[in-house]
Amino acid sequence: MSAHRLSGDSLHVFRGERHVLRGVSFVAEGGDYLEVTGSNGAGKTSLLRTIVGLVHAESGRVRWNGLDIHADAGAFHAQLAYLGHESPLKADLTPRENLHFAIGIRRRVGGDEIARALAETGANGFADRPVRTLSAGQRRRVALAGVVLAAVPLWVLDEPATHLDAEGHALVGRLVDRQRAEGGIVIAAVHAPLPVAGAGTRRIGLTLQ
Amino acid sequence: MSAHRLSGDSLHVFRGERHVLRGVSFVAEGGDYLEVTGSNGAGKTSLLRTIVGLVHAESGRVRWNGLDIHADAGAFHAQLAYLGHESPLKADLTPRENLHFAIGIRRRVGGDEIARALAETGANGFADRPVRTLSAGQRRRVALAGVVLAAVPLWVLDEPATHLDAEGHALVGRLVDRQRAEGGIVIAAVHAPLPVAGAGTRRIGLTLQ
Amino acid sequence: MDWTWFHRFGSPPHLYGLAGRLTPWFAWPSAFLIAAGLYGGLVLAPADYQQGDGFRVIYVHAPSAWLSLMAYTWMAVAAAIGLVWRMKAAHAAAASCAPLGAWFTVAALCTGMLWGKPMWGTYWVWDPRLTSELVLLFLYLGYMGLRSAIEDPQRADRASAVLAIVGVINVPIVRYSVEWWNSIHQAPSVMKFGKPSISWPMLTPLLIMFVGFTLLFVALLLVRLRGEILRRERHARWVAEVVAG
Amino acid sequence: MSSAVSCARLVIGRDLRLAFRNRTQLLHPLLFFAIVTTLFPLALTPEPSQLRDVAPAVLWVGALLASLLAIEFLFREDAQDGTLEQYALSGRSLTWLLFAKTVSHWLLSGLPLALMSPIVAYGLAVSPAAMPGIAASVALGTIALSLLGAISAALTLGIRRGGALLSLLTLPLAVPLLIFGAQATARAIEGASLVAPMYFLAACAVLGLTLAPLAAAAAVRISLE
Amino acid sequence: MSSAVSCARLVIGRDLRLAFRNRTQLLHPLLFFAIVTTLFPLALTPEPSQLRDVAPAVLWVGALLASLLAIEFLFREDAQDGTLEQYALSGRSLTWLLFAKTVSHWLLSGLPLALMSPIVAYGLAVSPAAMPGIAASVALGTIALSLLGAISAALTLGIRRGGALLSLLTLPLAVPLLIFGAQATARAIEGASLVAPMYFLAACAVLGLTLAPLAAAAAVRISLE
Amino acid sequence: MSDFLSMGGYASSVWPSVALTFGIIAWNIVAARRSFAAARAEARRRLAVEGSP
Ligand code: HEM
Ligand SMILES: Nc1ncnc2c1ncn2[C@@H]1O[C@H](COP(=O)(O)OP(=O)(O)OP(=O)(O)O)[C@@H](O)[C@H]1O
Ligand SMILES: Nc1ncnc2c1ncn2[C@@H]1O[C@H](COP(=O)(O)OP(=O)(O)OP(=O)(O)O)[C@@H](O)[C@H]1O
Ligand SMILES: [Mg+2]
Ligand SMILES: [Mg+2]
Repeated sequence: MSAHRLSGDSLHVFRGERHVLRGVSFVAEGGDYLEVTGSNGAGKTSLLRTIVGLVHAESGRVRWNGLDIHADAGAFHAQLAYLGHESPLKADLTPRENLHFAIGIRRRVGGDEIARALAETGANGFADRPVRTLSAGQRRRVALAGVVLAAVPLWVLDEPATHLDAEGHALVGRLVDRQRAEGGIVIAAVHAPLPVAGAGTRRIGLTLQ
Repeated sequence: MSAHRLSGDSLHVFRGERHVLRGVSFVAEGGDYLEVTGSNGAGKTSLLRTIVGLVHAESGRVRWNGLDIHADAGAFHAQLAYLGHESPLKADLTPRENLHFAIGIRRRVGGDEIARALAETGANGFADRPVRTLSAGQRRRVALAGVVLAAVPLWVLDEPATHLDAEGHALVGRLVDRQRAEGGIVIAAVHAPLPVAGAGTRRIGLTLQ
Repeated sequence: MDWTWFHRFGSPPHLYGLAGRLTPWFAWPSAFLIAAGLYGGLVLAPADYQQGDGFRVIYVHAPSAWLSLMAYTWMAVAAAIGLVWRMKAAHAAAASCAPLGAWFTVAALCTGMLWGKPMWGTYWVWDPRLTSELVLLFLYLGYMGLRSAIEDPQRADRASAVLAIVGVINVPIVRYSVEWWNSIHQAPSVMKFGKPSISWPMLTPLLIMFVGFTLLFVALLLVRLRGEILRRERHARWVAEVVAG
Repeated sequence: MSSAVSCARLVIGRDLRLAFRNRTQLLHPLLFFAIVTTLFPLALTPEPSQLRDVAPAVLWVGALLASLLAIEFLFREDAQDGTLEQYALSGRSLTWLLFAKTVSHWLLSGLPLALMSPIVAYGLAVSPAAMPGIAASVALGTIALSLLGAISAALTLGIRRGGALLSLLTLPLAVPLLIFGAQATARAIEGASLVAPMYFLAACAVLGLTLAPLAAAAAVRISLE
Repeated sequence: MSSAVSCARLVIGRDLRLAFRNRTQLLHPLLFFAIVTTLFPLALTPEPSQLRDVAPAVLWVGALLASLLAIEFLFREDAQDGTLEQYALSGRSLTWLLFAKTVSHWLLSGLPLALMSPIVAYGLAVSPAAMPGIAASVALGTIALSLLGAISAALTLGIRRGGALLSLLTLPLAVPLLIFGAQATARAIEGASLVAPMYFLAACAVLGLTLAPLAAAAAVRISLE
Repeated sequence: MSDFLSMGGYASSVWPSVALTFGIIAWNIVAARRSFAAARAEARRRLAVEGSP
């Protein structure tokens, strides 16, 4: 896996009328964990959505391996997994089915691989119940399994540990560390720091505008 | 304010086919903070919803001041504020309007009182923007202002500090302490303990069934 | 090819100033032409040999109907430009077209109905042209509804642009419905290839009205456009300078 | 504690405020009504005499569907964002709160539909003399319809894609309203007396007023479980 | 990496699985169609000859509304639970994925409606000889309708109560489909040749197939911003 | 003059049409200017509140 590099230079982002990000710059390279912090409303979610290309910056650009992400959005997205505030799951399908259909459109994935990811995120106890009947934290675990299964170099996670118990926090830390060890990049917006290995952690602190 | 008392005795609760709570009992009196903990899926949300009367226990009963809560549900609910996983806000209304309409059906409430509650929860900076444009944490703060404004003795809060920043955690702790000081009872499901004063804290630890 | 003129034209401060300067150049001639056309149409033109003086409704009806179609076309073109080149000024122009077009559609419908009562004995029949003009009104309303339903101006611009482009298909339907289906409505007598089929004394005031209405439309568009540009550029430095002055 | 009346006023006030905030959304039932009733002459025939014959049916089916469209949202948003849960836990009579919501629904859909029905009727070649009778019958019929719809809306709350199920539950029950409403309209067009069908519509409305809020409250409680 | 075709198969498979999981929901458009088309004879007249005259209009307005009802859900749930966001970030062509979704929508609504239209037509006193023509025209018309609806559904995604706006946006553009569809049905009933209106419906479908997914993808991207 | 006003018996269509059209034109002029003025006032207010960007 060649070393990847994600960078943003002096991003200015508006949400509606608000100038939310004023000149945010960052660089992350293979093996880095970029921790985005800031008080409520500081613009963490906005920054992450700009990085994945769902929000367009008013000025400044995000580059993936040197290329503007909007230049070839498809290729960039194929290397990216995004997890927002809400877990993207179909309430009527089981976790297993959810992952089958969600990952299937990215790559061919086998049932055993899905089972392994579910086991890893502690979700195998309820892999075959409709998501509708799961608790908030159980859903989050299934969504995390989806991120793992995407098998892509870049993870962008918005408060990945919401609704998770203490063991779940540790799990997220472990997953992040493994992804970095494999040369991937993880960007996460968090309120409480994730329990990750110290080296290679960079921070962006956003302040309320 | 007479001293209140909430108790549950050997509650058995089923969700769908699952026997989620097996004989949970508790007592809380005026000034108590009851902390419900447990891993994901242990049944915290189910317990809280049973306490407020939205879920019916298979056996066992919840008593408010000695009376079964289902005996006079209206009177019980008039003394209760419940905050679930999601913040109950209208996306098209502003926080101020949301509180006006939500609290108004419980009691007559003035604009200054709403303003004070919003200021207290750090929500006055965005009190007049549609809720749709608020960040996850900002919404939670508005929802908390609603709990404060209800001015009732019993608070039942499901992960009240989700999406809140460090300052927001402290805020929740302060609110809980004030409510207890006024003789109220607070029940909260949490993953990380709230920063409340030590005395008068009781715990229910639920285990995964 | 040199595209700088295009971008200069599309730059909001430039367009804002230009629109301000151009407005009177459209407004006054239009007032003059409309007054002249009205005098010519209501007083000078001879009565129609079939419809008597009733035909004089044409001097307000046909130009309104024409504008209702032109406004939609311009709106769709501006929207397409805005969508493709992410040009705010073009979106602002599209947004300005909609209310004007909707009002002239209303004018065409109402004057047509008033005309229809003496000519066809009823205010309304389900004729293809009448119906498609009504559909045009619905399209305008849908466009404005979509726009107002989306809070964020950028998103509103782009979503409504898609709709404007899709809906443009209705314009040729309105225009040519008279020829495609047999309709009781008047076939084009002015705007057709070759020789117009009505007499010059009747036609001249009508042509004057067409030009006058078009200029009026442009003048109104420019005024609205400036407002829309200000709304989109509120946070720009040049707006502060312009507004403070 | 505020009184029951001021509490209902607040619920209605909130719904009206929300509706006027999205001003265009106020127009939706009206436009839907206008569009559906426009589709018919297009698909059928522009012949006035034939249009006049189908006018009662087109008018009432259109009004029924337009009102139904709006009913879908009667409780849905409130259920999704937790407002309904808060209503149920407010210590107030849920029946009363839901009744207030139904009133605001009628004000925002039934009343405008009734006011608009004469225009639509004109398009269907109905003579102006019949208009007052038509408007009155639609106004009365939509009251019963709103109340009926409230029950179905509450019943379909917990269900995904409730919208479709909602029409399924409501339409069969609305058949008597449709038959008598269309009959009232047909009589208005002929210039005959409306008393009999109007009496029936009024009876339906009164029955609905007494029973529907109770049923709706029970259904909402079930959906919250 | 899986191919584009297998990817579309997956999207369609998921939608079908979801639909069959809530089996009753599959029936909704059909039942709505059945109910709307029965309301008419009830409100109108049981006279067969008159019913036969209004049959094309009733059939097509019913099919249009039923299909529209289903279109509302084409993207809405996927938008709410974040699936659409994931599609947009999947590195796959969003146009293609949305096209696949539209296909599954047609399979779940247009096709059943077409298969059911002969039954409804029979209820409207249409002779059996006309049935194949009617079914074919409904099948063709609903293809274009699903594609058109996909654009409106995508446009109204970010919007509360988008459902009402959706019908407002779609119905005016669906007018030509209605006119030609009703014309085809009327000709089938008379025993005349369907070629001209069918040709037009096919042209609409082809136009829709090439343009609609593009427009829908643009609209979805905008709604996600 | 009254001949002119009666429009050969078509007064009831010609004059309302003309009045309506010019009413709509007048309203559009007012509305366009108002919309511009509103945008300008809004920008001014923002400037007063937030200061120069
Ligand atoms: C509600 C009723 C009516 C509507 C919606 C309507 C709509 C239109 C439209 C859309 C145009 C096209 C303008 C263009 O192609 O540039 C037009 C033009 C015209 N209409 Fe009407 N119309 C109505 C009633 C009438 C009536 C009753 C008459 C006269 C008997 C009439 C006579 C004309 C004439 C003479 C033109 C100009 C045609 C030309 O030279 O291009 N209209 N109308
Ligand atoms: N509607 C339901 N039908 C069936 N089972 C359910 C339903 N709701 C919850 N459960 C199950 O009941 C158990 C308890 O769920 P509950 O939501 O109370 O957990 P929780 O302690 O709040 O978890 P979390 O920390 O994730 O919020 C879980 O195993 C869950 O899967
Ligand atoms: N659609 C929108 N329109 C207008 N303003 C918005 C919109 N979305 C977000 N904002 C504003 O932008 C700012 C940043 O929001 P964002 O969601 O990025 O914050 P955040 O850092 O993720 O906060 P949290 O910790 O609460 O999740 C906030 O002040 C918010 O109110
Ligand atoms: Mg956030
Ligand atoms: Mg929980």
